Amino acid sequence: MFPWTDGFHWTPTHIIFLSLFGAALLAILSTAVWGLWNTLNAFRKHLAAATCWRQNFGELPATERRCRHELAGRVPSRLCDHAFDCRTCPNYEKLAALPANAPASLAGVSYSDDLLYHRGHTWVRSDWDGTFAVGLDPFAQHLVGSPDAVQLPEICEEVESEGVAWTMVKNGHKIRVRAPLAGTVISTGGPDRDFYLKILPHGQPNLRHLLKGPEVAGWLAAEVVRLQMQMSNGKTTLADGGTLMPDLMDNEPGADWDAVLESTFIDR
Amino acid sequence: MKFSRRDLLIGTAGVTAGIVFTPVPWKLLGDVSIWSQNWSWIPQPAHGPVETTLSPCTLCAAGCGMRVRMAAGFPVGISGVANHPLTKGALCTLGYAAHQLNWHPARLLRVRHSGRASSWPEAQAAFAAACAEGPIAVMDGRPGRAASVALETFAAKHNGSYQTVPGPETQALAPYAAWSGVPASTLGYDLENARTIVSFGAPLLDGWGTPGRFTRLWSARAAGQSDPQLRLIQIEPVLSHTAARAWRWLAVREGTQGALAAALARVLVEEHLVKAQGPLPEMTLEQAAVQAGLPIAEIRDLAHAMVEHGPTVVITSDGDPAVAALNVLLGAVGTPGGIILKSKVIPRHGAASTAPAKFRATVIDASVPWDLIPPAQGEVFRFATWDGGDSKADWLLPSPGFLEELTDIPTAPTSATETYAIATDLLAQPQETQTAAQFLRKIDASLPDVDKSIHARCEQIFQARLGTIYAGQSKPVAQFESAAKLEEQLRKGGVWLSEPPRNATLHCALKIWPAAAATAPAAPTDWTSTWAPPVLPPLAAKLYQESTVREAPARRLA
Amino acid sequence: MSETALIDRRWIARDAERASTARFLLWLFPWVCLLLLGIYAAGLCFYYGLNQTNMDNRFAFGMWIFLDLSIIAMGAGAFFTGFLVYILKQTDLKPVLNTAVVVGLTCYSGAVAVLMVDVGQPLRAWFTFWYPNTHSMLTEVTFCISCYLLVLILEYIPVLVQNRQLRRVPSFLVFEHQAHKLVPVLAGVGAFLSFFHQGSLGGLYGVLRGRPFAYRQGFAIWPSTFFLFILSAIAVGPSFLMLVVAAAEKITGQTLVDFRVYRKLGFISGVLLAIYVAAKAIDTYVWLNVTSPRLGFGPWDYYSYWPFSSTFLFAATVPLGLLPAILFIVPRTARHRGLLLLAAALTCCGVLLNRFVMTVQTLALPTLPFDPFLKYIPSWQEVATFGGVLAYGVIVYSLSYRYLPMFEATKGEAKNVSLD
Amino acid sequence: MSARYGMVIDLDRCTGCGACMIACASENNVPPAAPRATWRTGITPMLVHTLSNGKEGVDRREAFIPIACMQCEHETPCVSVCPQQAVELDKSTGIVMQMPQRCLGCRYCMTACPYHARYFNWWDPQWPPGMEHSLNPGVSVRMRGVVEKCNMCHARYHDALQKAAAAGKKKIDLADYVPACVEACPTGAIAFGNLADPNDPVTMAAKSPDAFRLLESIGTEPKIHYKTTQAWIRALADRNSGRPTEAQHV
Repeated sequence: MFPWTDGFHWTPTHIIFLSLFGAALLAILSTAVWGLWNTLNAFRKHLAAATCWRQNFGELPATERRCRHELAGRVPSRLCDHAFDCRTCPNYEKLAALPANAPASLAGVSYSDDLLYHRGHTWVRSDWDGTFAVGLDPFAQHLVGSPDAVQLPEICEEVESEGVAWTMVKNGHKIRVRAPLAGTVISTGGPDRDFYLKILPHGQPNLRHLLKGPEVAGWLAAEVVRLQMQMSNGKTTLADGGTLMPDLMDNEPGADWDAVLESTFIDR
Repeated sequence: MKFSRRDLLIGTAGVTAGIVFTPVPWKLLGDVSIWSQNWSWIPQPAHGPVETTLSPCTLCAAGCGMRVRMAAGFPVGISGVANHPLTKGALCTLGYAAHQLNWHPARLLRVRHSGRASSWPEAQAAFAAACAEGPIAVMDGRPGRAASVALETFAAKHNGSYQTVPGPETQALAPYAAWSGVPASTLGYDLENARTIVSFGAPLLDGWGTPGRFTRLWSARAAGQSDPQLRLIQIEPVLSHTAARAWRWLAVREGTQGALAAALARVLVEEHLVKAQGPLPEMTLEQAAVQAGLPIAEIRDLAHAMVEHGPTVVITSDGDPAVAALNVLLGAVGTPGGIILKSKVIPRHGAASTAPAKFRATVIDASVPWDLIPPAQGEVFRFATWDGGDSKADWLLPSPGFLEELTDIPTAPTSATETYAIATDLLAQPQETQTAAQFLRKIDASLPDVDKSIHARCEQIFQARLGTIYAGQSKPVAQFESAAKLEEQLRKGGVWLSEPPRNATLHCALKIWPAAAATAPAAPTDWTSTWAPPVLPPLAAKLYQESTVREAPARRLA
Repeated sequence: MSETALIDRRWIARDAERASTARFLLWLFPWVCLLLLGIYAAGLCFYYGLNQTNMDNRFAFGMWIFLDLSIIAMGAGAFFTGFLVYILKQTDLKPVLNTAVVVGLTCYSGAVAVLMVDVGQPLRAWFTFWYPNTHSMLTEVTFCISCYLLVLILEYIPVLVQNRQLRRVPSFLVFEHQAHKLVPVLAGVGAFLSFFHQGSLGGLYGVLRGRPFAYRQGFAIWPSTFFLFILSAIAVGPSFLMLVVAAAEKITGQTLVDFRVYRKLGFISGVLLAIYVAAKAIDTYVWLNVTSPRLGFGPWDYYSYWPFSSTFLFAATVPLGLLPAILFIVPRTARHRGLLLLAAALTCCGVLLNRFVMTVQTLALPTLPFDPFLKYIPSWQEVATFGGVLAYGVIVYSLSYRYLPMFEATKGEAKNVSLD
Repeated sequence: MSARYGMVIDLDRCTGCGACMIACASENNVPPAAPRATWRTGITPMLVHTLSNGKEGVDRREAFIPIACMQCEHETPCVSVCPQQAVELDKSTGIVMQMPQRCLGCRYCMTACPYHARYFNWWDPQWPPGMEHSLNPGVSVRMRGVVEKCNMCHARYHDALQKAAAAGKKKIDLADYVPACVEACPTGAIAFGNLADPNDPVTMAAKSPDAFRLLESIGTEPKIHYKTTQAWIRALADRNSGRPTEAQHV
């Protein structure tokens, strides 16, 4: 069949056989290579985080995919089908114009109207110098308390929207915090400062996907309910009086923290 | 820089992928398969030039002509010698693997005393002591060899007895020897001139006599023809290979061959199918037929078939005189196509030595079949090349193996002419071994040396000026200028064939019909019965284990 | 919960209901034992050689080849479901696609593993790629099986990286995303290879001129068995898939797929089976009356040896061929889950019987006029090696079921999200 | 012109002695039987089968038939099935050659062979210690796990070729090339010759009305011919179907 075999000569059978299997093998290998190449490319073009996020979003249960407008009480029930990326949502304008009806009780979790909130429990603050400060929201702070270790990105490192902004370790649990926006890290803070990262985005960022105002109230209220559900699964109760206990992870070590952290930081 | 687990994983994956593009895995793949072609535990044949030598086979008395291919000093292949006057290029079945026998696992290479390892000096000392104390018996399985002279001389000198153990073919001729008064060793079958051969269980196509002689004859004159020139009638209880190929097969009841012979004799005489008038067996035809389990018509038919296509000769597998007498009746003794007398150029020493009743020790030569159970009394010194198992001897003494010993081959038992051949020691005799003759010469240095005896025999052939030497091409003895030249030819694998004796007559007369021998040895029935060594070459398993053409031998080591 | 159970839980999809770690380990234990026994038996065959088997010069192919042919036919569900979903757009079969991939992968890789034990010199197996003989059906089989195994691995990787922990590695997830786009291509190539492969397995015996019991005439270089094997494989593939899913449902006590999927699989099986039985009948008729007599063999003599009487022929055609086909197609019977599963089991038995007849009976029958009829009983090493493959299949499927999204139902309701 | 070596085996002359089997095994360095080997796992490139007329008692007739590779000329079953070209039909001799070094031991060729003339090395080839000195230097020993068969004593063909080349001749002298079984047969039942030569006695014998081939109807043109004058053997051989016979495999 091949020229290195004794007494070799070409026949039509050889040609048909070789071309058929050559084609099949080529198809298989090029598929594999194409897949790998695209994967590499996605990383190179900083599309990987978005892709991963979309993949993960697809796996979220319905309760965790509620539209911000539902949370804000603008519509009775609506599931997000744009991976929480309202920048590409065609219905955003129309829905955002509706009157909001946010719940009042937030179980002692405060939020600021000046900040923008990400579903991964980070806030974003627009600073005077064009940079954006990013920090952990009070809900997450209640949960984590003071982390055992924090690994922040290096200065000048690029973070991607929905990519990993920084990681924390608490009681052996590794927590990956999603970045609310893309850009270059120009300064790092930490649990002891009022921010974790300062990010300089490339150009004027569109931050429509971040929650604000009544949406945050609705969202946090839903999150508290979710947390309560998850904690009660583990036969623990939150502190009565409706206020979220601080340092929950330290105080309730028996809870299913894997599940809670996954839901909280949308990191499945 | 810190290495995380992730870096390690990526690195490993990268290296794995990278290795595929290096020659390493491919070279390894090739090397591994080349290794599978050269496994060190697979024996590799020696390399070297192959030389071809001629030699007679020494495994049994037939002395077939062998073409031995030697490489690196060892025999690597055996085939027949196409123009050999006796064997016509054929050997017995197992002879084609005879060159493997020297490495048979049962090969004896150590002196054993009562089952324990011993040494030659101890055996020597024990034997010397025995010689000093009493008479010695010496047993020889293949009398008439140069070595036999030494054995016989020793026995004579030491007030002992020289006993021979005849093979089945010699035994089958014993009745005629007894009736005619000539030694059985000088009798033979004139098969070439016979036209009907009635075999009473003799494995004629299965290694009987000198195998090639009869198989070639049968093949040329008898095979497959409905009315062959040579009619082979096989009388045997089972459908043996010979029976399967015979012109006719008569299934006689086991152990009633004598009765059938008696019935045949009655028909032959009563229906005047033969000239002879008697003697007649006591048994009537009816009685005999009932005993043999055959219809009378069939016996009568057989008797007619025996005589209608003469000359006819009856061959028995054992020396049952009741069957042998048929030949006398048929007039097949001393006539062409029957049992004839051979020349006697090489004289045999007188075998009759006075035998004392008791022996202090018995020496058994390696030529004695392993089946022979040594005498219970006295100390037994048994020489053997292979341990046939279940040894009854006190001393088991290793003998040289196949082609490791200088020996001569006197006339084969069934041969029609006197023959002589010399097998030289193509392989060096192992130091651990001694022949019986060598052993005895250490006690008595005056015993004749084998080498010298062979010289003497060649001289006798040269002096007789009879016959022809066949070695490549034939050359009458009369044309040799010296005995040394003649010996040289014989030592190169030639064979001497004598001429029929002039004016020799052989006459047998029976007064009464002989009774069946009471102690007639059981006829050999196994396909290995004509194979002399106590072991089979390992390749023999092809016949009975790896195929079904033969049954597993019952009594021998595989 | 113990530490192990906690770690175990971390690898299971968050909202999936799975048996406790202890129960799962208890379930795995006998299979792991069987697998270890199989590995030991295979090791004996590698170390001492194939004398450990009861195969011989006359039964040169034994139980392994019979079961290889069988499990590869059963594994046909993989390529055929892929073909139906991606090429013929039968998207309602999607819920069983992952199961099909895992079943196919275990069947094919198991068959390759057994083949490696089955050959006398596995170290030289790659010679087939270096000195291939294009006229040999076995070359075709080797090329197809290795290429298709590649395809199955490529199809399995996207399923694998959907594991809860593995998907945390961004590159895996991105690769899965990319691979998903290519699955139709793979399904196409896989279908081509696998059609060819099933066919050449049929051709393996069909070309044996020296074995008139197996020899068939055919089209171009392919004997009729080439096409019959393809047909029977795609007929039995969905049936076997159905049985696997039903077994998974029974063992886990969960409803994993909608009954409509069963019916659809059954219907496909039934139609193909009906076509197969018809084709097989014609083929047998031609063989008995033309092919075999032309080779000098009186065809009915093949059936004169116990236990290979003509009831085998009948059994393969009617109770194990026509009957399940009817059960699958007639709506009244197809409504019953029990009857559907019975039909699937009968179909599998029918194909098993067919493969048995083609491999074992062919070799048992005499060819030379003085040949005896031969018997062969596999040695424990042969049985154990195969048992190992079976255990391997069960273990891989169990692990896949536990840690990977095998059925869309277990993924929660997140189904119709547009990802781009 | 290329040769077509073949044989005509006279079944009337075959005594079933097995000398051909022993000579073949010795010439080709076939190992002795492994302890557990049977007639179904042994290696007998030349194998004598027992034929019978199926009757018992005094009416029983037996004959013997040596079976070696038939060297099929047309659509050689083993050549076409070997996945890696370890078997090929030598165009210059007509001999089907087996290359054990390339064989992977899949045994597909064995299932393909209607004559069961192919043998698998189920065991490592082993001889008693020292017996490797008695191996034929012209033939290498096959390793475990590969298939082997009769190659008409190719080493002897090779020697004959070398001899012819040394004498400046292109064609070998057929007297120099005699396979071991042919040489060993004590009744000369096996005749070996060049079937492509119309004047070769073997070619003529193959054309005699008494001559036949086994499973001729399969159409593989085997180059081993048989002949017999005995009607029952001929009738048995011509019966190509797989009817029950009483062949002796006891």
